[in-house]
Amino acid sequence: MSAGIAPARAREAALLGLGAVTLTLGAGSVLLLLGGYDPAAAGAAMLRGSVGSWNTFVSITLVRSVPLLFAGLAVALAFRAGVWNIGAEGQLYAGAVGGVWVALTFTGLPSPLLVPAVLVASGLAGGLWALVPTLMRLRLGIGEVITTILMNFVGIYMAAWMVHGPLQEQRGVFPQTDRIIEAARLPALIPGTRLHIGFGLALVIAAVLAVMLRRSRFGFQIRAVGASPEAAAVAGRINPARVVFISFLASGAIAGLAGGAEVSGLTYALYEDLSDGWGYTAIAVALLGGLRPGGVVVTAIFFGALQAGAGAMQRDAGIPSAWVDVVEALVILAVLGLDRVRAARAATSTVEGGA
Amino acid sequence: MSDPLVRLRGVQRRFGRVQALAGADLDLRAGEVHGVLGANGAGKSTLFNVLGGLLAPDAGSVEIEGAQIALGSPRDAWSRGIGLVHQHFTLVPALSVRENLALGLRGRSLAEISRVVEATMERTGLRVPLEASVSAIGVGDRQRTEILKTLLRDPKVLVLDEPTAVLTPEEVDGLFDLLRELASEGRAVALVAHKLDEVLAVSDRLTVLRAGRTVLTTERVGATERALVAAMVGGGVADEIALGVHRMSLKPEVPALDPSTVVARLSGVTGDRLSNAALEVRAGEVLGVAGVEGNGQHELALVLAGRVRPATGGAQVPDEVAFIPQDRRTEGLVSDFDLTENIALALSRLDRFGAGPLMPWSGLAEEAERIRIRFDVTAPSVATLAGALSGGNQQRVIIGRELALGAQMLVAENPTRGLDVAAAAYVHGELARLAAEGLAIVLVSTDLDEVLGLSNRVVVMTRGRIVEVPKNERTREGVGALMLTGRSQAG
Amino acid sequence: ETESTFRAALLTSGPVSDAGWYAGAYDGLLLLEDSLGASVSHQQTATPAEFDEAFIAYASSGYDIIFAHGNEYQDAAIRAGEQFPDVTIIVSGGGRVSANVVPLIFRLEEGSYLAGMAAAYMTESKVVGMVGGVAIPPAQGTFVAFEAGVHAVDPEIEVLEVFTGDWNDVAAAKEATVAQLSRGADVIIHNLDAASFAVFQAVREVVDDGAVAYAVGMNSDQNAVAPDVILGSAVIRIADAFLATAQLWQDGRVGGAPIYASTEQGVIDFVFNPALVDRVPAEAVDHIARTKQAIRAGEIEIPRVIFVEGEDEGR
Amino acid sequence: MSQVELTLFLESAVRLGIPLALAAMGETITERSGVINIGLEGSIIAGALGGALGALAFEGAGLGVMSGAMAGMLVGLVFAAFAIGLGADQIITGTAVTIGGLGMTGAIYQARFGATGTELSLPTLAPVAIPVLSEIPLVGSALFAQAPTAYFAYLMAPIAWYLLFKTAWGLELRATGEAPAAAEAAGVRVRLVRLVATLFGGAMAGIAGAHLALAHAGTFAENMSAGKGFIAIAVVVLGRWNPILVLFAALFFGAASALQFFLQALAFALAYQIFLAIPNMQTLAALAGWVGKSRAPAALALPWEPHR
Ligand SMILES: Nc1ncnc2c1ncn2[C@@H]1O[C@H](COP(=O)(O)OP(=O)(O)OP(=O)(O)O)[C@@H](O)[C@H]1O
Ligand SMILES: Nc1ncnc2c1ncn2[C@@H]1O[C@H](COP(=O)(O)OP(=O)(O)OP(=O)(O)O)[C@@H](O)[C@H]1O
Ligand SMILES: [Mg+2]
Ligand SMILES: [Mg+2]
Repeated sequence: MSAGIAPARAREAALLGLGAVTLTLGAGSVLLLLGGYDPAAAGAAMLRGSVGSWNTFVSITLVRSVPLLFAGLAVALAFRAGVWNIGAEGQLYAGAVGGVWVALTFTGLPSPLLVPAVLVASGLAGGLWALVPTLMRLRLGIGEVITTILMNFVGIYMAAWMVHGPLQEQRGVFPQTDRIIEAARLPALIPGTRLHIGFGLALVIAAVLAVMLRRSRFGFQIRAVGASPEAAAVAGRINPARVVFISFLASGAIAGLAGGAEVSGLTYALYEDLSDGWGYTAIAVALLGGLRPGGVVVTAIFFGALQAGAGAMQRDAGIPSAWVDVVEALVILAVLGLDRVRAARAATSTVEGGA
Repeated sequence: MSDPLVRLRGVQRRFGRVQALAGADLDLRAGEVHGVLGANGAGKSTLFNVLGGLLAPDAGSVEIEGAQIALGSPRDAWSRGIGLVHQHFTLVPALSVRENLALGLRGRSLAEISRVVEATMERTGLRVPLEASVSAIGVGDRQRTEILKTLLRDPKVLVLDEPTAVLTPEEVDGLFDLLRELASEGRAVALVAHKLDEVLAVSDRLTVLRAGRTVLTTERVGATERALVAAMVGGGVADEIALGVHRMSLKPEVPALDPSTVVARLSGVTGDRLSNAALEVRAGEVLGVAGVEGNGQHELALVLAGRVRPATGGAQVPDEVAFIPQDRRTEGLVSDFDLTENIALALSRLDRFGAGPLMPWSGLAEEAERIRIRFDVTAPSVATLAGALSGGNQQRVIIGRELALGAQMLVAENPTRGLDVAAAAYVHGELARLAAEGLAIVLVSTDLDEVLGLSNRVVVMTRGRIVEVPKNERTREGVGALMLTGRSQAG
Repeated sequence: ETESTFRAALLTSGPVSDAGWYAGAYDGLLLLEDSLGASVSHQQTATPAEFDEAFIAYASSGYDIIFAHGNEYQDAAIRAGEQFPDVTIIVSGGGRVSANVVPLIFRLEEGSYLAGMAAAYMTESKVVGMVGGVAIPPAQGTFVAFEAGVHAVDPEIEVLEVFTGDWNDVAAAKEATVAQLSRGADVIIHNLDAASFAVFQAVREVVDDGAVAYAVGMNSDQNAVAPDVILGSAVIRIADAFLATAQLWQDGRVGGAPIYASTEQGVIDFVFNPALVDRVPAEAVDHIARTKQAIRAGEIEIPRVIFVEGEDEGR
Repeated sequence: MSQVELTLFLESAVRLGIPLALAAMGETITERSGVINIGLEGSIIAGALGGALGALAFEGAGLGVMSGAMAGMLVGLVFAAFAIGLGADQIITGTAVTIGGLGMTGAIYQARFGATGTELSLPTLAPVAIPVLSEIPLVGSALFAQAPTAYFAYLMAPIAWYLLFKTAWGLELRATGEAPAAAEAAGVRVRLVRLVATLFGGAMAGIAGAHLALAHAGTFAENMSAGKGFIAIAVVVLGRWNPILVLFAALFFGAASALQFFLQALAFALAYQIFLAIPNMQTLAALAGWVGKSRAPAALALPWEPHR
């Protein structure tokens, strides 16, 4: 609904948003107090554990943000094209399997070849995982929301089967693959930290997507098809099916990189439960980032910080994991409230307004 | 004289930086039909959206039957007896016509509603296919459904925002009879329309808005078209041509039947509302296509414009065809795109903006600005979202864009629908000029005056077939008969 | 203010409120606090991405001993062990050993072997079942031993096995149990976390319908959970094992070799449900008690899944 | 499969399908109003805890189910406050509500029963065999010897269908989900309708959770909802946003899930992870086979603010 709103109403909305922020944070503090925990200590631990020092920020927050960054960009790209890819989770697992398979198989390759091969394989695997819902949408007209959700579950079980079966570590006892060799591991982006070049790759992809969406012809076609397939076809003579096909597969590939970067940059082996629903969190990341690559970078780092802070809250403030989840949820809700404030302010200060 | 049913005073409303209403006044009296005029973007729809409870005014007062009130929602307005037929359809496409009619009528059983619907259709002569899904019916049926939906609630004040654009001449006549009858029952009726003759024919009083202000309110008696147009466009700009062109009769000669001038040719095109359709379009002619909504004109337009490939039959059309589609809000424009982007939608393909993988944004923005000024689009800048434009201004953007395409052929469906008088005149003038320069133009329109006034040749579509109208039958009556029977009176 | 003697941390991959595997570890951590005056901290990790991070965080902020309660931590533990030579990491069920990274192996097979014997004595249908969560080596090990225990009593008995893929999915566990009951099984052992309740519930439902069937508890003493249907439990006293390990570590005797926790220390056990034990033939009770002694004395070899790198046959 | 096994398989299919049916039926109504509540998982887990605590407090499973419904609705209210009240993005709100629901239930459970949890023994919802009907060969016991919540689901399907397609309220609801601007122009209170639909969805998800706790497990465990909220959302699509078809879709998914355990129990020599993926793959195949083009409500997930 693009409706410019009158300044008075925008102010009301802004107040409402501020009220929501205050209420959520207040509710969080009261809940923590009731649970017998110190909200101030919790908040301090959260901040210290996420942005307390440069090393913390780089080695924990940014590291945590990498899979969200890839998956968030994947979701943003798809959504911009009007493709409701809820399947980043499955594509991530497929990418992890593809990447780890190459890393374990082509051990003779030198690192400058093997590392790119691992990433390419994870991208291909993620794209392949997206192919099924893509074809079901384009050939059979079946909405991708359901097919991608189902493919998520299949992907998770496929990865589980891999670590119990074909890709299980040599001795065949633990549900994990062998560790991948050094040559297959992503080098550090900033020496002395845990941050690997996956982060850099994600930033590059974000930049490419940003330029593509804003400046390129194909990016314009993506936005047109996403905003109105009819107008794109009739007024723009664009073939929506082609645009959907390419952006869906590209989205799957980028989500696949999330899995590939995780195993080759961080865990060095494939395990079950590689992702904690990041493919779903990525949807929130993408939307909160306004479906803009730059926005996704910011929100992915924000969510990375949230997760980093959550770990520290448990370790340093003794707050149990369940409570940490509550705090996380409240922080997201508070940010939503702030977002409403921002939107309302934007509406008062621009011509177009538009929500 | 009794108190007016509705008294609007000093109504102001701003959208971001656009002051849509800057102090508009309007009285609607019981028993009158009140015509409301104004150029595109003057604020007519905004004013009635305030009365309908959809928009809250920033300042000013709304009085109904002498009592000052604040309308919080359309529901409030309904309950005060205000019925609004919107300029843009407010129907639910996925629901049936019957369901749309019943929507919001709480407290009556569905059977009871059905009885009232039947009775109202009977009384008003507005017939709609009740069981059809709204997504499957044409704009004419949609317009009738909108009007019926409002009448079902038995409003004391009935407001119709440009209801006539998509109706056939007979239906317009029927609607006006109905409006007069409703007024005579003691209701107040307000009507927004751009065709002065229509408005003058039905109204008792007239109000003109300009740039968000009421600039003239007058009795019908004594009002001249010229004075009204002067009030609408402000001062001396209104001249005879602005009025004359609208009802002109160009009747240029048919260009020579030279096969080399054939720009597009259809033969035996069948499928999707077209049956064995055959047609030739030649350079330099305006080919008028008349017909009752839903007889295949839209499908024909899509095939001619190269947007749809026919299932069977041959269609030779140029690579690039300028196209003004029927539904500007879904097919013509992307509401969430700004003007530059909407213009880029069609024009970025052109070589003159340069090749390569990047969008030539600077050239496109200049072109957009040129179109905005040339077609006098009321928008603060080319960075305005298309969805925020008034209906007429949206149409101007599309026309400007398609004409800039420089194609060999233009297919236009109801190109002046929603345009104010001056703009419609301008577009008609452009079409005539471009045809004279050699452009092939297919003009699909429900406005018979427009078809007859501009076309060199006229065809009629009935049930997917194309019948050419003989020269001597190119009159309202002749074409009207053909539209209904599919047969020419002579043949 | 008492100066704490040392700092201990616990990592788990699941909630400690499961009244089972993770709860036992958390109890162990609290026991270290109470008995040894340790200052303690716990983190629940959700993904492998957090493993290194958690180890580094604990090691670099001065924790002395880290209990990583699951084999999934083993690779990250080795890495952290190299980076922080002063810290000691105990990996429950782990498979890799270094100077300061040590697997703590629970010989739960010994308990589940005894449970298998009990099941064999009680089954009338000569079919018994096993319902597992995720097929990790320790879980598979308990099932292998259970089957061996069953066959030690009666080699003719059929043993069914099913994994639901999820330690906590109660619906899946319930259906898996029902499927086995429907195939005639009348004694069901599980290796699950929170979902184990669904196994008891499923058994209870057929018992309420008049059938004779039993469930066997696992990991902790679950006899009180469903006293009407649980025959007995194969128990790990995890907290005791943690305490014993911490004491070993205080004595400087931890490093370079796995630590085994078994019936020998009383960490592993099989305990009959006192509410139902009178239904068990005296001969069976006696046989199981004798077998327990024999295992303790190392006279009986319990089949098990060997998963520690370079593990020998000894203990 | 033998006759007996087939019967048992069908029973198991229905048992597994019921919680999905309850949650998906509620979500159907919610989505029909234009709101996609992916916080459903949060309502389910809240319903499970609410059901367990209620059953303990009131010493009865029936009141436990009521408490579960209330708890699910409460979570739905939090979702609605942001997604409908503030007009915040529904997907982000739903994500937060899922995380918060899972966390809050864990926190409450630990506060009530201690950090390491307890071995709860709850009054359970025992299956009730309906005379005559449950005697029907093969399907009788599967359908009519179930927990009372199953009968509630059977009843709700036609009731929800009737409400949705045959009443003025249902018409307003569908219009709201298809074209809120048009609905508002016709006098419908869009946000009120959406609020009611969301609360209904939350309550149904709560009942699904209570069913898990009281009819399935006889206890509460953290995270016991195990992703059922997401599957329920898929079931809504499979059932084409039609409560009756949704019931069948849920039973279909239940059957596919039941099959995996029977295949495993029959000791097919396949890795069990492949069995676990079967229901999802079967559903994909079913979609390819029969659903064809079904369309979501046009305004699904779009926030709505009155023009004003
Ligand atoms: N929702 C909106 N957001 C921003 N601007 C708007 C919005 N609605 C209307 N406007 C602007 O307000 C002005 C008045 O628009 P309105 O629709 O009332 O004109 P109108 O007189 O009905 O024109 P038309 O004859 O073209 O229908 C226009 O400049 C339009 O662009
Ligand atoms: N090499 C590393 N690899 C990964 N993580 C590290 C590394 N070094 C430090 N960290 C993490 O970063 C956190 C902060 O490290 P750093 O020592 O730089 O911070 P600091 O400024 O000293 O803060 P503090 O005073 O809280 O220790 C550590 O607690 C640890 O979790
Ligand atoms: Mg208007
Ligand atoms: Mg430090």
